[in-house]
Amino acid sequence: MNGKIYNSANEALADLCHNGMTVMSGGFGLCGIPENLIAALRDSKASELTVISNNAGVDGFGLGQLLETRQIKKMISSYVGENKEFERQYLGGELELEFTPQGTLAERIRAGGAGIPGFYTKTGVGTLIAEGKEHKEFDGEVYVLESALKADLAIIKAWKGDAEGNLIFKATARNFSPMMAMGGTVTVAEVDEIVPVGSLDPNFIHTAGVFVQRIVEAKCEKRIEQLTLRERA
Amino acid sequence: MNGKIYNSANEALADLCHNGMTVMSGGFGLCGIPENLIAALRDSKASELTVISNNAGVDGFGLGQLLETRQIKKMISSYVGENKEFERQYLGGELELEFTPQGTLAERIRAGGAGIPGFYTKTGVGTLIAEGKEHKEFDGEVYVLESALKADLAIIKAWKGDAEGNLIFKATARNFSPMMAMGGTVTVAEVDEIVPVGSLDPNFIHTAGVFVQRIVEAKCEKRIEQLTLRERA
Amino acid sequence: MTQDKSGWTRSEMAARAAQELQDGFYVNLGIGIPTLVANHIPEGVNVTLQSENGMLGMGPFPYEGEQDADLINAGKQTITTLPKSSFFDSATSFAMIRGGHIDLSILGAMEVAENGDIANWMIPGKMVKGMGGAMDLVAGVKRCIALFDHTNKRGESKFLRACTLPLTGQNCIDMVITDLGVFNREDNQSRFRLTELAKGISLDEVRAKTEANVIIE
Amino acid sequence: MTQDKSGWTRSEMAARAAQELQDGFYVNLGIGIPTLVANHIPEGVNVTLQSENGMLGMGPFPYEGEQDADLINAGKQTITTLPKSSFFDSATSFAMIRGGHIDLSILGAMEVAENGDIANWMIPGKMVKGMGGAMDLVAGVKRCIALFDHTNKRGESKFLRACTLPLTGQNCIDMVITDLGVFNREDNQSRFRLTELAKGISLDEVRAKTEANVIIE
Repeated sequence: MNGKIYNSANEALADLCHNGMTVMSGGFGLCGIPENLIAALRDSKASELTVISNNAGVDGFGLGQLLETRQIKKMISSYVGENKEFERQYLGGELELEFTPQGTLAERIRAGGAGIPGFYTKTGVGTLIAEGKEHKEFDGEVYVLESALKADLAIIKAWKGDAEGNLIFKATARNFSPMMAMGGTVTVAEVDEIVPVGSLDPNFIHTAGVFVQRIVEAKCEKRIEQLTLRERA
Repeated sequence: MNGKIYNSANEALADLCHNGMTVMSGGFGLCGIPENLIAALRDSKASELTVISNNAGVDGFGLGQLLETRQIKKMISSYVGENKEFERQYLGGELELEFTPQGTLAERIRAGGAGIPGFYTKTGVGTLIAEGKEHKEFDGEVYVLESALKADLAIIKAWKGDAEGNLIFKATARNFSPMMAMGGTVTVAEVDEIVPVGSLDPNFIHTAGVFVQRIVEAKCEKRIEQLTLRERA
Repeated sequence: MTQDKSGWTRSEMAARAAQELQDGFYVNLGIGIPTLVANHIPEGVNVTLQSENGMLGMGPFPYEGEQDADLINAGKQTITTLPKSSFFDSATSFAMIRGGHIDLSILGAMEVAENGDIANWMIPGKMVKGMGGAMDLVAGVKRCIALFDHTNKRGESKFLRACTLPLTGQNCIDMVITDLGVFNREDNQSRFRLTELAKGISLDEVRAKTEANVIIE
Repeated sequence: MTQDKSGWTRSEMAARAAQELQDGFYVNLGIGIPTLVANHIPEGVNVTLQSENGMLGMGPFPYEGEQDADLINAGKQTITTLPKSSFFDSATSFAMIRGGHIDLSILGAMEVAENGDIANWMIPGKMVKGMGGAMDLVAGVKRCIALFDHTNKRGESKFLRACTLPLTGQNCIDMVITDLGVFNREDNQSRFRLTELAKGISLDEVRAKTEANVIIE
């Protein structure tokens, strides 16, 4: 049984992309981004996208590819500092940007997947981020109401996965992907390796198959942004 | 280095128990309950306890032990059907009870540990559970505001743990314990086995040491409530 | 099996409910009759059973000697894993349920009303055991089927104009299966309609035993 | 190291901040000068470094050839694990931060105000890179130390009566360490007080370069 397995990233996204859709894309910086699915999204030519991703890639790589092709209308992110094309489009008024603090972003995505339309947090109280939002006092402290984020499509990168959609992640490449798997109406995962059903220990599956609709094995370049090394003694 | 390791359950709780405190206790039914820490809490004679636990144990076992000694003033649970002593005390007006739906209970505990004082859910809207609580509409649907739960002490049961407090759980014995580890001001874990620091794979630690202040290795009886077997062909 | 009375047996009700399972479905089965649905999953239909205490891919009961106290279902029964199984914590389990990731919930009921309300957790004046995960399930799962005996021991309808017992959830039941037949509705604004009669049951009997204003024709 | 000017160097500021680390602390270090604090952790003090992208127990930079693109810190630098390390997702990471489980955050600042406000993420009119996890950190971590050069390039105080830049957080800084000295306060209702002078710095110099109304005596 092939289950949820697709043969290529392009095939996995073929019937899922349309103009104006909202897409969640996993990764922190370039770590754990779904490289092949981003390229497939570029190939789909779907435009006017709202993209929810902690960062916006770098010039020409990761989500930077979708910026070059002008497929992105709006980004919801916590940090976009690594990208000149982003800056150009944003300052030129061609790109909308909604900043959300990194923890609030993670929690909003989880909330979207968990049936929680809103939650209160102290993060951002008294800052620009909280302006115009509802505030409420709990035990004498003021909190701000943040809303859930959902997406038509979530594209994520995992380490290993099986035909049931069960996934495990490696090291810090996990980051936002488990929440995005929950927050996407359809979630497509690319993995370093597809393994037989039953070979992942059920105690240690990070994302259960119920959250993943499609899976594809694909080779990643895994570019390093800041190579920092220690001197050998 | 002994790190967070204590020699016995009684020693681990020695200076933590006081009358009127709130305690979270892990487990679903009798599965994954911190048997030895419950017994140590009984031995501490701390009374007027508010206990947050999905269930209330059975007569004479698990939290049933604290009911027999009348140490519990109030339970916050989703299901208490397995306990005659509970029924007697509750119907006699000796015990307070706050029912909260199981999913809401899990989320309230997680919220308490995650700095989220309140969140909205559809669960319970239009029922007794939602009476007197704030309601709010999101996208045309009505949700009810539920508040976070926190505790002075969380006692949980894990499978393996190390001196840093890193924990892994086995099968369905995990249930509420990871959230309770987050929700307790002090969290004490009893484990089947203490393993050397570094022997747990960092990719597959269920509860990170930051959430666990004390750990003790202790033997559990692990009583089965409903032994259900399949006939051999 | 003796057929000394008309209408479906509990096992037949479960078998009928099992026909609602579709390939690829993630399903949560309540305690009692709904548990029996697992015995009737149609050949070739791949269904993954969720247990709200923290498991997907619930397997059958263990053979004697293979039971594990750390591996139980939401009914506290000993169970086993399957190759596809995964374990998770209760918050994640209910994120699945409340986030609409579970396709179908089949659960028992004390009362169901014509507007889709369900009551199945509390009888005022009696000791209350608690709602467990039922309120989360009916509020969150995509489609909910209530499976119950059409009448109580006194012969009174349990499919009512309005629930008399405290609700478990509002307007959340999409299909009703009783010993008398199947009642379906297109969406949660529509009326229930009798779509199938149990063996040996007449339309008149259903009419006589149903208080709810449903379409029986 | 040349000592051609008075006041602490960046490394000395980091070393001073490191004295605030206590045995058993879980600590989040911001990008920039705060990262240097890791080089000065006192002997015998066991500190666990959290990286908000999903790791506890951050180890040193890798040796050449041992770098792993899947293992980076919040500054996107390649790092390594320690025996005690654990990985987790971003929601869990910020549950630690926002839930008050991290003992100490040391972070850079563009401006800090006498009431504990901090601004470190945005200069209006310039391209904004984003707040990353800074707003979560200052709102959630038990104790926050701001580490920054006392004055800007034009010699103007960055420790102010009130922040002029958009805030990262309100009344959340508990201690200020600059190249001129250390400013502490007992709680978030108290005034900051100069508790330590950097080498070669006089009280008068601190007074002259500090706009904030702090106790300098």
